[in-house]
Amino acid sequence: MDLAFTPEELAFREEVRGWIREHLDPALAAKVLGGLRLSKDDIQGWARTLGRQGWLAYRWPRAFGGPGWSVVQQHLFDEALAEAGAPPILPFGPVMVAPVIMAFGTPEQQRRFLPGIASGEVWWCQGYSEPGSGSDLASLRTRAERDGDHYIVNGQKTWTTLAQHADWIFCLVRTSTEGKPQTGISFLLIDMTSPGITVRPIRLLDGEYEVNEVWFDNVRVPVDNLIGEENKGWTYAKYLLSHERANIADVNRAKRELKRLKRLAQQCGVWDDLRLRDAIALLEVDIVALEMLVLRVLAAERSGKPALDIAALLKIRGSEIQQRLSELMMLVGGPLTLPYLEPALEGRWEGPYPGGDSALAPLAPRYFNLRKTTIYGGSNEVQRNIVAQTLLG
Amino acid sequence: MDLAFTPEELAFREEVRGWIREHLDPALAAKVLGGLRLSKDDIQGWARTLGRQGWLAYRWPRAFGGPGWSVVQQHLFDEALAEAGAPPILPFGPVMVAPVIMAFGTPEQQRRFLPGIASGEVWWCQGYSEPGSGSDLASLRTRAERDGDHYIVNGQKTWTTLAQHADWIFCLVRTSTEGKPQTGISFLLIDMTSPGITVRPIRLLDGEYEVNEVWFDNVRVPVDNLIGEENKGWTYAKYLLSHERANIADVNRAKRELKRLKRLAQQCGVWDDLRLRDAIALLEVDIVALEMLVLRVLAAERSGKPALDIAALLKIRGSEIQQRLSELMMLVGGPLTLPYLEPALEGRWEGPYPGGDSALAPLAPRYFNLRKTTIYGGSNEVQRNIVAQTLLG
Amino acid sequence: MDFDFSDEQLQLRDAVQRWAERGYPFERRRAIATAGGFDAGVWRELTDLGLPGLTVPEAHGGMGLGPVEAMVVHEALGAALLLEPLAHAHLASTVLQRHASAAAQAAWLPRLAAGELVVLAHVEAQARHRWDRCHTEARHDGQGGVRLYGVKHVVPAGDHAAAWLVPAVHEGTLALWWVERGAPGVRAQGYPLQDGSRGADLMLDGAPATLVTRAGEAALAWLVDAGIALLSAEAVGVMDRTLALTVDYLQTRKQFGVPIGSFQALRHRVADMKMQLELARSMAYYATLKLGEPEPQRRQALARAKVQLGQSMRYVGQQAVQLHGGIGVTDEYVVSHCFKRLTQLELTFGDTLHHLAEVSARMTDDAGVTA
Amino acid sequence: MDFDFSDEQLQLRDAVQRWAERGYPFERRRAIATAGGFDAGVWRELTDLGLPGLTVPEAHGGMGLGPVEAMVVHEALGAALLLEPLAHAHLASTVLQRHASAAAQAAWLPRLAAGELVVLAHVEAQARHRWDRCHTEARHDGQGGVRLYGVKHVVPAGDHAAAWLVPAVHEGTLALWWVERGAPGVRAQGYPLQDGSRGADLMLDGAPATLVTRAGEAALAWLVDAGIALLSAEAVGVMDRTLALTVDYLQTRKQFGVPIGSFQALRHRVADMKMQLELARSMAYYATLKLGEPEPQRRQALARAKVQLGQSMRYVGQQAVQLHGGIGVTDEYVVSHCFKRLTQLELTFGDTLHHLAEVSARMTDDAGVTA
Repeated sequence: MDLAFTPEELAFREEVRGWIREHLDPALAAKVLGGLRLSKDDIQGWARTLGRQGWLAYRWPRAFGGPGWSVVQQHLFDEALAEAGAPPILPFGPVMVAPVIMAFGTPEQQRRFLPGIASGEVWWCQGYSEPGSGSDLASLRTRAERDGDHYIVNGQKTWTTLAQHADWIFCLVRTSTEGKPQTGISFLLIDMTSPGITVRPIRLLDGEYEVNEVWFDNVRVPVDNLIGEENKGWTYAKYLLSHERANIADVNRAKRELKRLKRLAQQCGVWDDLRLRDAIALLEVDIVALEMLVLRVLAAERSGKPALDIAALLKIRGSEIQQRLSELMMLVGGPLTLPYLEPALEGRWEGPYPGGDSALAPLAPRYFNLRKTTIYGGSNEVQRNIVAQTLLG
Repeated sequence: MDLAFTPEELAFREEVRGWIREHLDPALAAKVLGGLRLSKDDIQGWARTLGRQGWLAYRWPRAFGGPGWSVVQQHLFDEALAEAGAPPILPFGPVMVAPVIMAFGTPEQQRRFLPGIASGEVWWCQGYSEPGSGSDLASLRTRAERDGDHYIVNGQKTWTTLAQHADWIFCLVRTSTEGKPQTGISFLLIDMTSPGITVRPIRLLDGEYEVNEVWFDNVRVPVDNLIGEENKGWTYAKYLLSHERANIADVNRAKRELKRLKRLAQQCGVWDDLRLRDAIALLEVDIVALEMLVLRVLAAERSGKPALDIAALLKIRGSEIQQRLSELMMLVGGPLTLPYLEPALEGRWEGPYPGGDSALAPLAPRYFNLRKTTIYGGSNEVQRNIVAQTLLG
Repeated sequence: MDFDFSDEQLQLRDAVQRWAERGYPFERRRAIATAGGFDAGVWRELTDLGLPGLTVPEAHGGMGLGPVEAMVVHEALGAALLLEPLAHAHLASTVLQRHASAAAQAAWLPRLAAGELVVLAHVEAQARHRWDRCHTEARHDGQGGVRLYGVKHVVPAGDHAAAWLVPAVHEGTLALWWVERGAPGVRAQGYPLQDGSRGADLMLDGAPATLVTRAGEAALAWLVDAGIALLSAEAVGVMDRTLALTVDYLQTRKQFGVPIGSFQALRHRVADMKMQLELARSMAYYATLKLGEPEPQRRQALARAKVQLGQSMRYVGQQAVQLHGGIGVTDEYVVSHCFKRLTQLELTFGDTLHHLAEVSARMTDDAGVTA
Repeated sequence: MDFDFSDEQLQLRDAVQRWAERGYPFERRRAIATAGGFDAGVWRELTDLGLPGLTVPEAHGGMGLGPVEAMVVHEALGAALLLEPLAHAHLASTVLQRHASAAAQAAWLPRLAAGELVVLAHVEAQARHRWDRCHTEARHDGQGGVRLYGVKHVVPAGDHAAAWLVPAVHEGTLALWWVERGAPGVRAQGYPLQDGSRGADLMLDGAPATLVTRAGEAALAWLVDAGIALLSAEAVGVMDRTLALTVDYLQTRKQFGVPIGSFQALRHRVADMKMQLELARSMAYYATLKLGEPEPQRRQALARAKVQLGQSMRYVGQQAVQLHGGIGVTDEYVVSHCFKRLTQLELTFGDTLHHLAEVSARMTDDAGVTA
């Protein structure tokens, strides 16, 4: 039993920290650290920078062009990115569709799709949810009918994150209505420039356009874009869901945001207010406990022993902590978080800001926005069902 | 809209307060206010004192020998009893079985049973729960078979509060196994001295003997002791359950216990500890809000308008507040609440007490004991089911 | 002890509800929010209903009604998610009646009754919820007048107001002042607030001001307490609607072939929302009925009320969004607007921790509503 | 970074578990509790396993093991709800090794390893969780010795101990002393504690004492932190058993014709219990692995651990009782004993609010386990 990283791991961390310092634009980092809205270019520019270094696909094995890092190295890299204020790496390409392509795609599909993901050139989005199927994913109705070398896709997806920028979408589609709902689902990759696709961004409660409705109207998709076997898509989707583990807790970002909360408390003159301070202290304990939980999972993975089956716990706790962080930031900011000034949310505010500190501008919108974290990716209610199922059957 | 009591109501309160001051033994009140264990004589002696004044049955209409007080007067009387440290009035006779006898009993039954309840001479207990039927009361299996002028009762009841002192028990028994479980249940009054009854007190986690198992082995019960019609007992039980309203919250006792908590905080030197003080303040708000909820129910009842259908909310909130009060008292007491000294729990401690203050002795046992409040009388989970049913169907 | 509304109060409520249902549907509210957050047409309609003058004495052209009627009105308007700051009309009316000279009342109250918008401008930088930390100064102008210097923030519809009630320190004492729109040295810079309503910075650079009262601390204490009472009523209206929306959604939305309202974990959450709503409603009554008490008891009571309301608003708002799932975080559906409104109300006139500190500091040996 | 146990550690755990299962069933524990809360026979069996000497160096007759081994042992004994205060043997061993002279160690450590019971006596009246508020005095007896005057409370199995470690103020400084059983002026008055274990008042009226260390504050700080680490491990054992009992009950108990473990609201409660258990386990590891850090980091870490453990113990204990229903509040069934044990541990070595205050006071700009 040991809490320390090895000297090699620590040296690795210093190396990646140094590289990030050299390559991350301080203005961009300031946007991230200040909780400002990021543009498509902010996100993709940084993805390309990482891609050029071979680090965008930092969880991939060497065989597919990844750096072949250990799970601990991956964690340390993620920590270094988070603490430096690097824009988030969108998971849809490198973390979600890529492992499925690696595991179930043909060599041809792997050659065709993986390089664009690893380089950050191709923007992917995820077509799972539908208006009628949220937690009950298997009830999805978007259908793909075979027509020669193509599937004809018709239906509607929703909550499709950043689809408005996407080049490709990976979709669960219904190819059969026989048997259980799960058995007739296929996993299809679709070019977003295909005729018949309509994307409508949905305005969220914080004013951002982060998710979309995506309609498919007789969209022709080459059968070459089918992953694995027809009607086996549910298996691949489950593989994908089980693939993400420790990172689901997002603890490195929580640590960074805790520091930000503490800075804000100092700025707002409440660092010595015992009540708010205790609330922050309690959250600090929560975050340390979450990090220990994550480190236990990593260590178990590294030692090759059966991994702790607590991904659902990480999702629940991580999301609740993110929400609480944003809630406390807003409370620390107080009534001066109430002005809703869009330019300030994008770092474009000029002139005096109400109350003098435009750092308060993103606090309430972020609090609003993060309500999503206990809803998406399998709501926390679904996660609690999973935990209970493991224990109680 | 008005928050004030009428001058008549206030005069009434002064009158009952005066009477209680005259009749309540200060040593007994000190036991109650200090959270000490009460003996059978403590409880029954006080019940008889009230009975002599005609106030034990203080919720009864004049027609049955009650004082005919308004719901507000009843509340004020209850408040006066609580604040003075009067021993609790056990509900089983005057509050539970009596209204059923009034509503569904024959005039002969009313003459036979009500006076003993009103005078405090006859101790009643409630035979509802069975080992296999807790929240699912209708699954009860204790059976009563007709044999001439008698029922022969066989079976087992459990969680029977203070049955070890009881003269009579009112029971739900199964008289038919046809139809739905609810339809074959009858409401039977049984003399506890009947041959074939065995009572075994159950030791609870705080060391007290408050509930019992009661076995019926071919107990002969005259059919005259059947209330209402055979197989209609479920209706009467539901009537009983719906009868208690505002008092279910026990807010007057919560107010008294809040004062005690504050006294303890002063005694233990933590009245100026901001953290504990804030916890007490939050509980003070909870209790004020609960009292307002109770007053709304009372006012609605008094004005003859349809009563607010929030008995379940009162039960949930009242029990949670009782638990929190006892929890905070224990935390205020700190490590010196850990000695478990039975004589001190009964007010019989002599000599120096560990840490010097035997007022701390009952705090942890009370905290343990009050875990029952969210379990009995329809667990809080069942209460939440009821609230949800009202809203969602 | 009586919590029934009189027939007149019920008629008033019905009239306001009727207007809200016909005159203030969600689509109109959305259009107003998009256009900036304040609509003069709506304000005229409210004036036609007599609402800005609700608590103005009849002698001054108002309806001469009291805090219970104000509660009834604000609960109904809360359910409509009204953007326009009607509460401030009542705050102005009552503070003038309590603190201004008869002459000043005769000059100003009829204007309120006639629908001129007057709002309190008391939020400053570096003060958070401490209204007594006032940096705005009132200085003699050497010509017998007084001029104000300072900046106030988050002033409700502040750039649409005809006048502002402004706390400012004069000769070391906090006093309350009346500042007229259009006067020199007055500038209001409007902006939208989180809930879609309108706010403004009020910049005072030698703005001529008329004294309302030298007892600024007492007047502000009143304004905050009366503001909490109105806000509580409004919040109950919002929460009532929020719960109804949630119940409706759970009954309608199906997953796994059944309405999600059949899942026990969600049902219990709804039960807890109902609990928070009824506790909040109880404390909204308490807040309103305690407004007439002497200052220490009033402050204690209103602080208690805000602590309950703050907790209830947070729980009901957050759970409503959660139970709605994805649709709950969109701008398109009404429930997120309820949530944002509740959040904004939580931060208004002191947040939960602020008032918990007040309850904690003012705690006595006593307990309960009735001693 | 590694959270695996070595083969030796696993063997140690298995040995202790085997003893607990065979040698310490619930019935024996109940009998011991009824008889007073401490059993010399059990202590001998623990001694036969080498456990009191677990952390005593081999040179002094012990097993020479460290905090991780102690954690493993205490988790296993926690699950058995051990009444006997084995933790204090380790506290005594480590504090002597850190603070006592070589001669003192040579005198005392072998006695610990041989199974003599030595316990810390640090709880005083009017101090709650503040161990530094010490009113026990150490005075020169005029014959080159020192004698103690004062009373300590809730001393674990204090009337069965062969010696006590006693903080007392000497010439204005808090120091730590060794007091022998049977010495004049020493009296121990035993009584049961809430969880069925044994406590005692230790009355010192001129009791001859040998100095352990003049650095009493540092020694006590160590004892509290090391105590928290052991307590955390023990608590994880208790909670593990508590959750298992609850899961078993929910799978077995039927209401409305189905196991109550099929009700979603109860299932989610179990999921939350599991969450609290795993967070607590994580922080028990953290507590143990941080014991070797310099004082400020150690104190910060152990305070954090106790805050998590305190919350977890309260939640798991309360919910286990609630989910058991009536059977959960009886003395007859084991789960209420788990609950009481968890409650007692929450109040031991500082409660949650006490340590939250420590975390709050020691908070820096930093965050997390790894910087």
